[in-house]
Amino acid sequence: MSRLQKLVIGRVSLGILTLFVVSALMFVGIELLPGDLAQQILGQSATESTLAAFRAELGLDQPAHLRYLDWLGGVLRGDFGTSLASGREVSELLGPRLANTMFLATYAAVIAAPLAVILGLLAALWRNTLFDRGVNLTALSAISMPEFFVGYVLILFLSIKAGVFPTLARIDSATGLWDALYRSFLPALTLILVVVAHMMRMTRAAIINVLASPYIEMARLKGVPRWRIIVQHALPNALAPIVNVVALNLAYLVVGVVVVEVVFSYPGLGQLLVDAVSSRDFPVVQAVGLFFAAVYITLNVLADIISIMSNPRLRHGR
Amino acid sequence: QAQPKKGGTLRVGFTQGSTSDSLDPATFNNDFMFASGYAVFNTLTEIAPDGTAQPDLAESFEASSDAATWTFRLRDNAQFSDGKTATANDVIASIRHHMGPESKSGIKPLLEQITDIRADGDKVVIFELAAGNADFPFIFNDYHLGIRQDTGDGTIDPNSRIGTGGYVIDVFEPGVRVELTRRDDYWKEGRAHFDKVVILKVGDPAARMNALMTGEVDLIDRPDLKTINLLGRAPNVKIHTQDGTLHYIMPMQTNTAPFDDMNVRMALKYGINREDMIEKVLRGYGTVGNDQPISRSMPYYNDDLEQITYDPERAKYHLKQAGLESLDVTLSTSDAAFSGAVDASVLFAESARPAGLNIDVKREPDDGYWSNVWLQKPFCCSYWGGRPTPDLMFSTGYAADAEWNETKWDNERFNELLLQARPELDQTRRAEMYGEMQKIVKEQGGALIPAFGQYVSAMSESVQMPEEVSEMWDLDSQRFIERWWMA
Amino acid sequence: MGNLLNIGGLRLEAGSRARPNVILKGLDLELERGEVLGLVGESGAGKSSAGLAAMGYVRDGVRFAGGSVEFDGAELIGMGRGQLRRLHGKRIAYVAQSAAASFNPAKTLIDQYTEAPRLHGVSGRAAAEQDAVALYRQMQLPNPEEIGFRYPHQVSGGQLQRAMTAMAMACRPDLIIFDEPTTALDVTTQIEVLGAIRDIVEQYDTAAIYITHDLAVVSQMADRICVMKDGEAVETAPTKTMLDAPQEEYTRSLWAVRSFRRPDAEAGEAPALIRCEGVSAAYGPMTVLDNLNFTFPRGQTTAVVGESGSGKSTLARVIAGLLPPASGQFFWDDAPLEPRLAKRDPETLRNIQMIYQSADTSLNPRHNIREILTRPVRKFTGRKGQELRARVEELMDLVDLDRAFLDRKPSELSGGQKQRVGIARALAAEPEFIICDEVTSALDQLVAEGILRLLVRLQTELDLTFMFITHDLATVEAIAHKVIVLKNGQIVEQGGRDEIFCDPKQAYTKRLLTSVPQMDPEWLTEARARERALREAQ
Amino acid sequence: MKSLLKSAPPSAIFGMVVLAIVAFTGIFAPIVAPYGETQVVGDAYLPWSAAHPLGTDNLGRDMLSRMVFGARNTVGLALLTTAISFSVGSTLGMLAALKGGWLDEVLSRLVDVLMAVPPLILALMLLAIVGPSIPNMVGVIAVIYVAPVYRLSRAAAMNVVGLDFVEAARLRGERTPWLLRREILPNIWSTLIAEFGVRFCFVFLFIAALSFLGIGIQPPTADWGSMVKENATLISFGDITPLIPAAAIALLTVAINLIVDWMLHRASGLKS
Ligand code: HEM
Ligand SMILES: Nc1ncnc2c1ncn2[C@@H]1O[C@H](COP(=O)(O)OP(=O)(O)OP(=O)(O)O)[C@@H](O)[C@H]1O
Ligand SMILES: Nc1ncnc2c1ncn2[C@@H]1O[C@H](COP(=O)(O)OP(=O)(O)OP(=O)(O)O)[C@@H](O)[C@H]1O
Ligand SMILES: [Mg+2]
Ligand SMILES: [Mg+2]
Repeated sequence: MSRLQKLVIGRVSLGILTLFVVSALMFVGIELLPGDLAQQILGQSATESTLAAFRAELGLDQPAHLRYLDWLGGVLRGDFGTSLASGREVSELLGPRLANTMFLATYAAVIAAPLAVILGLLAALWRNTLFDRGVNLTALSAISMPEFFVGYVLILFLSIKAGVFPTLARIDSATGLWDALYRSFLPALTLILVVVAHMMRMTRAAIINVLASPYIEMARLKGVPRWRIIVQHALPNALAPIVNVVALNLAYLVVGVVVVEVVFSYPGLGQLLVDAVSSRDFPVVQAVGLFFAAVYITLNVLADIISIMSNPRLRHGR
Repeated sequence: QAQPKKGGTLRVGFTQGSTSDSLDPATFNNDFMFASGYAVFNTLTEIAPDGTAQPDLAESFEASSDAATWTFRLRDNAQFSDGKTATANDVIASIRHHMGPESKSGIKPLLEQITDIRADGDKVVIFELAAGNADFPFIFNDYHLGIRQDTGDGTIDPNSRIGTGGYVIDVFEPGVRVELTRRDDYWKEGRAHFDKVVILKVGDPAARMNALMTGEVDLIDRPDLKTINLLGRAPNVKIHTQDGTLHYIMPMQTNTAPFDDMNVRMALKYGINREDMIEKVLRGYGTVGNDQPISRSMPYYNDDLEQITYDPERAKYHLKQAGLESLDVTLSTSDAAFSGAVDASVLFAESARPAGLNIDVKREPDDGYWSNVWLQKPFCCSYWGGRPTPDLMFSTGYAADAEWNETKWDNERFNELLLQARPELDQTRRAEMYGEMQKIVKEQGGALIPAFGQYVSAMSESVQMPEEVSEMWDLDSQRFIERWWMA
Repeated sequence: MGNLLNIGGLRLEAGSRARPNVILKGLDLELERGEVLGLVGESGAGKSSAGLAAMGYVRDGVRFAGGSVEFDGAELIGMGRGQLRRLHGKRIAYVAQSAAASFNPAKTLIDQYTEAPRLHGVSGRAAAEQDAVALYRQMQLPNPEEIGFRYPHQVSGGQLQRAMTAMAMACRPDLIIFDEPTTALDVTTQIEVLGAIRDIVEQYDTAAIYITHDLAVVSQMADRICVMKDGEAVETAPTKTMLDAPQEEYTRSLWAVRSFRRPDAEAGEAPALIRCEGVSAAYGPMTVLDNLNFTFPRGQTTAVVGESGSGKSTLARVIAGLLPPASGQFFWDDAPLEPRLAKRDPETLRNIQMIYQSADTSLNPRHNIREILTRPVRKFTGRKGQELRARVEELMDLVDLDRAFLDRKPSELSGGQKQRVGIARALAAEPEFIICDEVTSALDQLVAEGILRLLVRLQTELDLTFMFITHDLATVEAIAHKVIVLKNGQIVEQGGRDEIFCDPKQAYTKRLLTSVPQMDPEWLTEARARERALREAQ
Repeated sequence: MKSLLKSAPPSAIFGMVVLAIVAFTGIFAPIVAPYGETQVVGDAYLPWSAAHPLGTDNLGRDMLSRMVFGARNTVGLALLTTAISFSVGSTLGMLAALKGGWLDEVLSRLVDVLMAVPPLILALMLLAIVGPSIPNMVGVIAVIYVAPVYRLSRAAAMNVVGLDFVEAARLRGERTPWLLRREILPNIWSTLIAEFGVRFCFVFLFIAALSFLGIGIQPPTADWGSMVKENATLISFGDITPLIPAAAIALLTVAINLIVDWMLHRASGLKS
């Protein structure tokens, strides 16, 4: 087994281990939540005996660790159980929302990531020029605005004033691709504004950091043009930090969009999770939480692997 | 007023609705399901704009002289969407679904008075009650009690979409949307005008209002009161308000010091500036409360009672009567009690201070407010909505043995009247008794009810409704889908 | 035909325009075609800046403030960026000090080789690759066909430096600037690189500026030498003249450094302060020191020499207690020495002190000198208040530092001054034994000599025992009583200084000794001949 | 220090001025504010006037006074939260870098786990467990942000622990607290400060997001995040009221970032 394979396998297995720990942690968290589902559904007027009967029906009378193991066993067989609150299959509940969340995340990512890297490169290339300062200040302002505020302002200008885009990002399985792209343009734009800034600033910083290296001076003294220095000499060496930041932001596009979902009433996973937490619907919370953690971990592992791949020291042993 | 007209699609943006919603009527607990339920399933009775119970799926109902036996006769022409005609067995199965030890339904406690249900032929259902109850037909307006089909063994399929209502469900995505299409063969004349209805859950108030302004929806509930005037000015948008049974209350537990002293209670009642609260918390969309829970829109409302007003001097006077110079009390509050409760408490504290009443506003956690604070703390915030009759209101919230007796209220005369009025079929006698009960609660009780809220909604100009609407709940008591139309 | 390069009155400035920091104060240089000019001088004299300026290039923050740089008749100062770019790499090439840092780690050697020829339209990729292989062969790189396809980290430092020289030759430039191309290499590799550079420059008759601070090296390479100090040329003359008859005071002092010898070099018999019996040490599974036996005589200097990676620093760490030995035992005055630092009593901690190679990393940049010295004095000697202050000042006197420096941060001191602070810090503990790990190799020679003199003086005054780690044999010769030669974690040879220097028993020791550059211009030729003979003999 | 300020570019000076103003109003809020934090001074939504320079809010409280107290609450809480997560995170991070071995391994894995749960979700759950009081919110957010701070300070400290002066201090027999406080901390200070700025903004926006979801700072406490939220529906009508607190948030974060940029620039300048 090569060193590279070992590194990659090490990262992946660590990721899987983390996933397990996260699921256990979330379970403990749900256990600690005050109040329970039975009470939630039956309301204040329920008598102790009805409560007890209902708990037994839901399996809530089992000891916590048994329920966890039971759940874990199910997950390993691909069965996420049924929602306690609505009695429906968790996978059925998750399916359309998952698709929506992934759609929005992909939409935003496909635009944001290349845009951020290109802007970052340009800002690094023309650093300390008016362009650089302008882009930087815009980025800073975008970072500094609460997300919901950005969303509302976009709605004001693009929906209410200009009437170009709808304010409700309603999509479902029947919506065609173009229509879906059109309807979810505003939430995607909000997300793009939020993540581009960070990725772009990091790209710029990483590139500029590398530009101080002696091999960049060497390249200049070989008569290599500036854009080629940035793209050919600096970018490959700045890839690791850039990829890491991009991964972090892409993960954010999947797991951190609750606020945007609320503003545009977008039926995504975030709202589902918030609903499930407030109704103590533990199988749903677990499933969504697990998915979120998996996204985060996968993207990070991918970023690590890309960093490893982009580093010839690790790719080729001595 | 234009005549109702068929056609059009109504798109609604609703505040409530949750992923855990299901079609099982026992689980209904939010507006989204109430409105959808009423559109698809009929109930035996409905509450008319004048506050009375009228036959709906039932053609008629009548009581025995002691009001303990009720006979409901069903319509002959009411068909389910699968073509079957509604029968007495369907009704019995639908009602039994909420009864019995297994039931988790919210209506269960109210059905406990029923000792027997039986069918008399295909079309007649007879209820035997443990004791006389003149208000019994009101119960059947409840959204839980939409009539479903008997599956043959005396039970219903809780997730069945087959009802006798004016609409059928095309799409049901819990917590997201429901899409309804009108039945052309609906049995009821002059109802169900929209061709299609789409209800979307739009939780964020700003998003709801934006969607209305951009024409993405035609009707929204609960617009943000702060900006509603601005919303009303938008082209093609109108605001609809209706009085209701919704009221806000700060219950004082009458068995706990210092609230066991009636003068202390009176001091606090005079120490709150009700107009200011309506102005600032309800943004004008409310009417002053008079410390008793029966609203103008309900039957037997007593309008002879003198309105209590903000009067720091009177408050001081009562305080002195209680032998106190000043009073320190803690008011437990949270926006979980009702939205704006914290603001209302803060305003209360501000207005009470000049009277020597020092109210310490204590914010309690939202989570668990209803289990840890309400009914536990001697002075807190709470609200009540939609009880169709004084009897239901008083017996759930003011009867000495009621579980939700927030004020720990135990008044001999009141308890006596409550029992007497319930089976009384003579309307004048009933009105007298309920009038007296309202007076007792107002003048002696621990309920500080500063305001009744109005139900506010906003819609495009093209949405039309009858001149009179039912005021028990929001949006024509959530029956707007069947009752309203598009211009 | 005029000179290839004419630099006249060149002035470079950095910092604010109002109060500029002048880097070059009117430098004049000229260079004929095919000529090699050596630039020598202490660190910071402006050598690199001059070399880069010859390419019409300044580093970020530096600017041309006057004078002219004329290359083949064209003025470079103020030339357009595109025009300059067409010169760079094609007609003027650059070889940097550290090839390891100057090769892009993400690209193969040959990719980087072919970049300039392709960009300048000199040749296509295939042709350039062939050319590269030919040059690699000429540079005597192993596996010339294959080595180009490796990444920089897969190639040793000496080989990289040769590959970089080859890369500079790719477009057959008229002028190459070599900026200290061998300083980072150890003596044995240095010979190979120097030889390769000299061959290639001679073969293509390329003009070159060769920058170094090592006089012996420059005397091998240059036709003419220019000595610089503080941004000015002190003296310029043909190599032979410069070596034999330096005119300027400064130049003479540079030359004189090389003759420093400690006065009392005779190693008398002395009892062992530290005795080492069968010590081995390892980092994880990797054994770095293998069964060492030796003594450090009390009051004397024992030099530990060996090539990079031979385990010299590791030995120091083991003695200091930072790395407990895997086996074996040290004795202090014949009493067993506790191997683990955490278990050592304060007395032992006090008695063994260490001075580090790099003053930059061994002094906390956030503390001022007073804090750096006060802490050990208080901790080890328990002095307080006035007494403490007095002792700290006394320490400054001891290492010939102005007391005014006490309130400065390390970054405000020169390299030599920082090293003196390091020494003072060691002395603060009033130890008996001091480990000096490459204490002079980061300093230039004038300064290094000052440090050596100081150490010798302190040793006699305070009766200290030194363990002196270095790879510079000239330094060993100057101050050691006893020498231990390490190779791959084993002792190759040990004995008195004269014994080792005059009569080395082992081939390895001999090779080390002959690899040290000498001022004789013929030394490189002879040394390479010897190397070749040695290799053929094997 | 004086020369430091002199060397600052205009952008950083702007940042520092804004920061100073906010700090001043926050610290002296009761003196600066014309009215009390929750005092009802008039009708709701009074227009701007001499008596109420920014008008009044929905309850008839003075907007300017709310902004001033909001500075104190919002900034103070964010500051407190960030400070806690920094003191815990950086101590643990440095400790892990210094000690290595199992301690490092355990802490690092723990932090991995913590970071794998989306922060907003983690906050929602933790706050649901402990209840949304202000001390709880501070604690929960601090715990969430310990993780990234740990990672950063560990990485930064890793670069320092290998340096000779740390070894020299160890040879002197210095104990761990001294090594952390005197040898390592001063050398990763600039990195930490820069990160502190960034984190501070993040915490700030995070609290605003929590307030938006209704579990952040609760009324009647004035805070900029919930003030934006309370008035958010006004945006759709082009009313600028919600812009005031939003602009304050944006201005402060931009200001801090300008300072951070400058410090990063200086730090990188010193390195090369
Ligand atoms: C040289 C400059 C920078 C480097 C190397 C850098 C590096 C990083 C890295 C590696 C992360 C992810 C690690 C973690 O949170 O554990 C991160 C997160 C972050 N950075 Fe930067 N950063 C730099 C500059 C900035 C600047 C100037 C800003 C602000 C405007 C910024 C804002 C953030 C934010 C907000 C996060 C948090 C993301 C999150 O926790 O989800 N960074 N940075
Ligand atoms: N980019 C720069 N900005 C400001 N000052 C600089 C810059 N580069 C070099 N200097 C200063 O210019 C002077 C000469 O530097 P230069 O690198 O030319 O010296 P050198 O003789 O090559 O020294 P060394 O032997 O250490 O390489 C030094 O004092 C240095 O601090
Ligand atoms: N902390 C460490 N962990 C693992 N290996 C190490 C460590 N430090 C040094 N080594 C390895 O141990 C060997 C000896 O290193 P040491 O630093 O003792 O060499 P040295 O003789 O001092 O070399 P130099 O002249 O380059 O300083 C080298 O191969 C080195 O790579
Ligand atoms: Mg140099
Ligand atoms: Mg070493």
